[in-house]
Amino acid sequence: MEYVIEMLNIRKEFGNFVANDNITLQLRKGEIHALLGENGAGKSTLMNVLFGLYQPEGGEIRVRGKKVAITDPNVANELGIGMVHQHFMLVENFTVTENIILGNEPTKGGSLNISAAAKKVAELSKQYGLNVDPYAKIEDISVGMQQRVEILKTLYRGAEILIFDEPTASLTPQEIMELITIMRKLIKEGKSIILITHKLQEIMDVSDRVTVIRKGKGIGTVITSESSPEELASLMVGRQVIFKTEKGPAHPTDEVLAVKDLVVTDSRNVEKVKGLNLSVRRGEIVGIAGIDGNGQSELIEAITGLRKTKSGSVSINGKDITNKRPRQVTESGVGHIPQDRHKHGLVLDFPIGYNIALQTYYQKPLSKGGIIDYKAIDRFAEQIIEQYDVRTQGAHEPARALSGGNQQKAIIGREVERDPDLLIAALPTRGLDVGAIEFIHRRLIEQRDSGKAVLLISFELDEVMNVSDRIAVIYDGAIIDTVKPLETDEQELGLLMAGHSRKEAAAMQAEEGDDKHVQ
Amino acid sequence: GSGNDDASKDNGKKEGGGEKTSEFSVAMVTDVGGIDDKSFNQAAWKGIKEFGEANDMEKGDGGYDYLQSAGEEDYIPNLNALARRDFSLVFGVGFMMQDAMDEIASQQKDTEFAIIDAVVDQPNTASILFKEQEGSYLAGVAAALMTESKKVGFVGGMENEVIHRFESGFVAGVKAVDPEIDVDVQYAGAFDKAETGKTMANRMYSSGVDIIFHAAGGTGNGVFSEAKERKSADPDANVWVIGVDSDQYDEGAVGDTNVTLTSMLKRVDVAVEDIAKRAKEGDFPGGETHVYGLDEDGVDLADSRGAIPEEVMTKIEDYKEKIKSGEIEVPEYPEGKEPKK
Amino acid sequence: MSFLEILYFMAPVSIAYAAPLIFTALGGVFSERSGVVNIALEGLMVMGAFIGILFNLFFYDTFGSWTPWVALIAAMIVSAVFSLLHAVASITFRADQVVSGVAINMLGLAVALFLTKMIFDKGQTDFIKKAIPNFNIPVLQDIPVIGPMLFKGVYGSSILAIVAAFVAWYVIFKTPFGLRLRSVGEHPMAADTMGIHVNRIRYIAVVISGALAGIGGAIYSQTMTRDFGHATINGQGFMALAAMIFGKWHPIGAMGAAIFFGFAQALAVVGPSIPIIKEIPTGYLHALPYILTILALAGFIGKATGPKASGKPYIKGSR
Amino acid sequence: MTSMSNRMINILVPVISVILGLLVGAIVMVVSGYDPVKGYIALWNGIFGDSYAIGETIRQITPYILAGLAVAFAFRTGLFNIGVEGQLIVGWFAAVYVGAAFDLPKVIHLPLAILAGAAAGALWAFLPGLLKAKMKIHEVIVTIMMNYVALYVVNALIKTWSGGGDKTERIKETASLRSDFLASITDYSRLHYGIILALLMVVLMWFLLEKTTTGFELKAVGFNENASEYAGMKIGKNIILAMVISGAFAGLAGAMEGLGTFGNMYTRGGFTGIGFDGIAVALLGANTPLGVIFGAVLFGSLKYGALNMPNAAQIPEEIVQIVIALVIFFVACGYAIRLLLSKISKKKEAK
Ligand SMILES: Nc1ncnc2c1ncn2[C@@H]1O[C@H](COP(=O)(O)OP(=O)(O)OP(=O)(O)O)[C@@H](O)[C@H]1O
Ligand SMILES: Nc1ncnc2c1ncn2[C@@H]1O[C@H](COP(=O)(O)OP(=O)(O)OP(=O)(O)O)[C@@H](O)[C@H]1O
Ligand SMILES: [Mg+2]
Ligand SMILES: [Mg+2]
Repeated sequence: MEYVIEMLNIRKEFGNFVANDNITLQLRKGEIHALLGENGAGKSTLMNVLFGLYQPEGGEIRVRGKKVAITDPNVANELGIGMVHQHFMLVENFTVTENIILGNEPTKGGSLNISAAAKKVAELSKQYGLNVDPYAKIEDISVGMQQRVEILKTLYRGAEILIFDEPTASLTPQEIMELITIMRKLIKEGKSIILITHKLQEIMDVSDRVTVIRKGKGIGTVITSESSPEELASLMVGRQVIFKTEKGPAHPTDEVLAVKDLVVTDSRNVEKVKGLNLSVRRGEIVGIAGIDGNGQSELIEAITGLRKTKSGSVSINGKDITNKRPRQVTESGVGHIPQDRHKHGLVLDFPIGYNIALQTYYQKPLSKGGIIDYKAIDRFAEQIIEQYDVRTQGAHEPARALSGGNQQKAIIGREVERDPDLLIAALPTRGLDVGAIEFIHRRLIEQRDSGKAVLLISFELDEVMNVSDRIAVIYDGAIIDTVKPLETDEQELGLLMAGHSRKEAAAMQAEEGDDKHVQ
Repeated sequence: GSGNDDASKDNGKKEGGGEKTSEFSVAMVTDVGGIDDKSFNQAAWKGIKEFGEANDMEKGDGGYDYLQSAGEEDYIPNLNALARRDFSLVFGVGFMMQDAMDEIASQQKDTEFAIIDAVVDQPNTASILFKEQEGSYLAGVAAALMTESKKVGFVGGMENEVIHRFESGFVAGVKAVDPEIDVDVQYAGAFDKAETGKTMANRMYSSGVDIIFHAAGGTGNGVFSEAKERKSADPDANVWVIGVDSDQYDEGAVGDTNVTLTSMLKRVDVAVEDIAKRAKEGDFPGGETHVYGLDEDGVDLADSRGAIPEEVMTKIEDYKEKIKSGEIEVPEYPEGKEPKK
Repeated sequence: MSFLEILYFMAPVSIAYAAPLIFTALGGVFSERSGVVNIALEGLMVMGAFIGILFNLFFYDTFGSWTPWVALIAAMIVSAVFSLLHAVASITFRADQVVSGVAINMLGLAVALFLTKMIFDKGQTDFIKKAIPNFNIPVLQDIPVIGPMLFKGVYGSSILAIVAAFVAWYVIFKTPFGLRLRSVGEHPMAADTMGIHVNRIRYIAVVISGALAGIGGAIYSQTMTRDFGHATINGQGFMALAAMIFGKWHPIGAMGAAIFFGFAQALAVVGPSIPIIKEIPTGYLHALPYILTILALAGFIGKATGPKASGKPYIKGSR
Repeated sequence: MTSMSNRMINILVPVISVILGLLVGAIVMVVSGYDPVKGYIALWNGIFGDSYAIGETIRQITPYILAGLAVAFAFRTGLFNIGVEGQLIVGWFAAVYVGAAFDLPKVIHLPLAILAGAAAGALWAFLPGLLKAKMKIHEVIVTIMMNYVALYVVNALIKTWSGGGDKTERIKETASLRSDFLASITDYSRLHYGIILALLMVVLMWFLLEKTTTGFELKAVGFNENASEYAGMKIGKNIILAMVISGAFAGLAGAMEGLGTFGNMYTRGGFTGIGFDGIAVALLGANTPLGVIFGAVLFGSLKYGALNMPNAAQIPEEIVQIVIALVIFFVACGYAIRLLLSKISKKKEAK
């Protein structure tokens, strides 16, 4: 069986920190090869080495049996290696087409031939069922669409070997399904894929083999069909992992968050939340299920004071906080794990310690009379890092240097430690490994059990089903229905999220012409 | 450390008024305009060089020399440096140096100082002023007699007392010949904005002015550029510039014609040589103020190279005599611009 | 002056004033679009102004009436080479781009003045015999109103500047190079993953900015002063920087801004013959152009944000 | 071990840069036929030669420290204050005005005059800050314009105040920073107490940025406005505050000139240049308070000491300027040297 890619005993250091320690990965032609590892295990680093962004300190790379030195992404491109990066490599204010052709642009008489390029892009996107608009600006399109643009970039360059670094982390279930079909198409076309994902089910569904790494060291490669999620998880974490988070019944008491007839517009002044009503009580976790772009972001931003509301009211513990400044909101007992950790969650150039103090730096004991006590901040940070198992070289390391998962843990630690009456968790487990997910889910439930109200926004049906006590389905800016996890199933939920009423849903499920794909 | 000691030694000597190097030596400090500003700095240096060469002195210590000032903060160190190098006479050029000169003169009591364009009241300092208004008056007369459009212009750099003397003299001269002629006066606010000078000249020429007198240093370059542009576009164009400080004939060259009518000379060199000579001979006019006007050859008109016909020149000569004889008293300040205090 | 006279006067003057700024600002656009802050425009302009005069003086006999134009090319080349200093420092040596710029500004002036001293043995060069001419455009100049405003006494350099602005627009927004240039200034890592030589593009951009600033300087000295001295270029480079930002890093915008500056300057000059402005005492009138600019910004220009990666050296593999 | 060598490198880099700059400067001198040894001896003496030189050098460094702080402080909040020049000019005027117009006991007069300078600078920076905060108008262009406005408006004010004259009245003794003591120990140099104020301001900036919640917020906003807003900070307030503080530093630099070096103010034909040099000073010092001292000492010494090169070694002004520019340039290119050093030290470790 021939290997298209062989990475042998790769070693990569950052300063005196070893991110990859003798890792070996062999990719067969035509296979989907999963790369599994905890947050910070070194997956992205390994792939960046393969793509020529990092130069390894040791080991060798063979492409189709030939030893190569990938000194530059050019070289990777020439070798037919394409990569879809964990953090997208897209120029925000360029159009889809511009981003795709960048680097080898078709020209007519010296000037860009956009129309021709756009046509080719459209064809490709049709061929692989990506349906992207060649003329759309990146900053205006959904994350899922951006994802597909990244894929198109590699295809446009005729890549034979595709690297997907956590492609599904930021996708909605629908989008994930589409992506999987796309990957299958690609394999049919004779391409080979390395897939990084934390979602074991996906690995089981699509991959042929799995290479597992732990804390920078290669653990080994297993054949998917001969393995199981449980085995993979324990290989990756080095211990047993419980999947379905155990939790007792909820005992909701008095109301904490009350949203009444809320109307919110987005930055383009389009109404995104249209007269929404929502109530979260102490001792319960309310999950908001919905497809991306149905007003979730605007709802959160309105509650937390990051966006002005048009009409309606928001109150915490009966106190009206409509259009109050973010700090007033936080101080009235709201904790917020933001959806975009790089944009809102962290000051990437600050030490992780400062970031952990970002909400409380001005309060005792971290500061007195306007003077900050940095020792206290360090102590506090160390404690969070300890408790929330943030993998970092210390409180003074810049947040930027942490892996995505660990950045998220730090944020959650920061917000939960303030022990707010209402904890808003927006996509809290995006990009996290199973261990971390399990950990965070437990924290959310702890909050609930200690009599706090928790509002969970997630695109992951199983997450919503597992963690919430009540599920509020949001569609087109309004809560169209509220269901109990035990009284529904993913399919019904899916239909509700698509805007059908519960009756319709029941009807559609009854008739056996069940179409798996939810439109 | 040791540097400290010999410094205090050196200074002690000065305070103690110990005898100086027998040889007479002279030096100057430029203002921010720099040594070759085509204006008073350059003229002063010319005077010092000629004096030095005349008395076969060497450039450098014990002979003649100059120091440039990059900014106002350099005046004092520069004056001080020259005093410490035991120059017998040190010139400070420009009214901007007034305070600096005052401070140093009071410290370096046995060095002789002289300042151009300002008055410093110190026993060891001679103050040199010029009657720019007298020379400008003649420029005004010339302009008035030469203008065909009965419109003439004045472009000033920054508004200060010296430039005001140029303006007031020029206007007075024009009016003396023909009160009907109107004088278009405008200030650029700086001595280094050629583009503004050019635009102003452009405006004036477009509005019918045919002769512009500039007292604007580098800004005046723009005035010349505009005149030359018009001249080269149309050789018959009747546009003239009257130069300032030094003979600006070269600036006016356009092909084989020239737009420079004449220049108002400010003979700083004459004054400098004069004071230097007196200092060398031992009757340095310390504490006095010397005002150089037409009578002292401190100001004058440059040779017009035929641009001004003979009969006009003779008329101008008459006015010159009247001023010298004191029959005409040229106002120092433009109307409405007399200092309030 | 009547209103129309004022217009006839101000329009050409504004454009003439703008020409050097347009070229230099375009240079700024190229450099900053590629992510390299170029505060060195001033120094590059000085070089251009000096070389323009120098060449004009020495080669008048060779090129005759074409001299000023050839001089522009000479200035362009020398300033381009000179700008490599800024490129090496801020791209290869990852120097702080602003400090490097400040150093270039000091160096440019010092070198130019030093050479002037060496060659002419005085503080300023001789006067050039042949400056950039202005002329009336036949036919067009006879169009009522527009004619006298736009087509009388036009400088070749002004036409060149306006053409250059449109060419720059074409290059930056319509060619592969432009696409790469902008990508490098917005998201260098993305560009790098697409196989674009980030640093090479930036080098080229900086060199272009040098070339354009050189032309700008040479136009200024060959129209406004006709000689070169320490005060020939003073602040125009920074005004060009302002024009670039005013124009939101867009070639046409920069051109508009430069022309606006020219307009404001001209307004201050004709001020004494304009009703309201007449009232302003001269002292304060000098500040008018700059106050007008601020008002214009606050009034109808508003928000402007530069290229995202501007000012940051590109370091591989840094997150 | 490595951290040790890192600290070493951090100290070595600027030193080596300066030396390199001087070396290339020497080459320039040789090529143009001057004696670099004589030249640099003159430079050295110009800076440290005697108590007078030392006094004047310190005097020259003082405004550079403050101008550097002004630029650095703005940069730390993500703002480019290129308007220090103008803020300095208005500060100078305001300080002189208060210093001359009132009769007060020194304990009140001097502080009042200094504060006036700071306030004027702060006011001049407030407008760009406001426009940036409220309308997102780029501060660079506004501050450039404000420089010219300051220049011409102050000139006009001096005229009006002095009744058509070219300079203001001299400040009263009670408002002066100069002292007979300092003059006597430095052989009549213009060294004044401003240096102490400047150093105090260095400490103040350090304290503000590194110790206070305000500094924490300013830095956060400088790095990431979205996250700062999320964390409840007021973006607009911080931007304006940063500009105002920066302007106050600049205004103080002006006050140093007005109350220390000159004691009055002349109408100006152009800018002082201190404000623009302040940009380099700040960035050479990596926008840290201590770094600013380094940058200011470098700039101030070179600038003042250079005066002595034509004086004592007959080296023309222009060459001196070239040398200064080269030094700045090489210090800016510190990274190259850093690279070299770290390679060397790596080799050492390998052995
Ligand atoms: N440029 C860098 N500089 C310093 N440290 C880095 C850098 N890039 C990665 N690291 C460190 O190397 C380790 C591996 O990072 P990497 O991003 O490869 O992890 P990962 O497996 O992709 O994690 P995740 O699943 O969260 O994406 C992490 O501890 C991270 O902090
Ligand atoms: N046009 C040029 N003129 C002079 N030197 C250049 C030029 N282009 C590139 N260089 C030098 O060669 C180096 C590598 O150039 P290149 O274009 O490969 O940059 P890059 O590809 O972005 O960087 P890397 O090669 O590390 O990815 C640059 O850092 C620069 O120092
Ligand atoms: Mg990763
Ligand atoms: Mg490359």
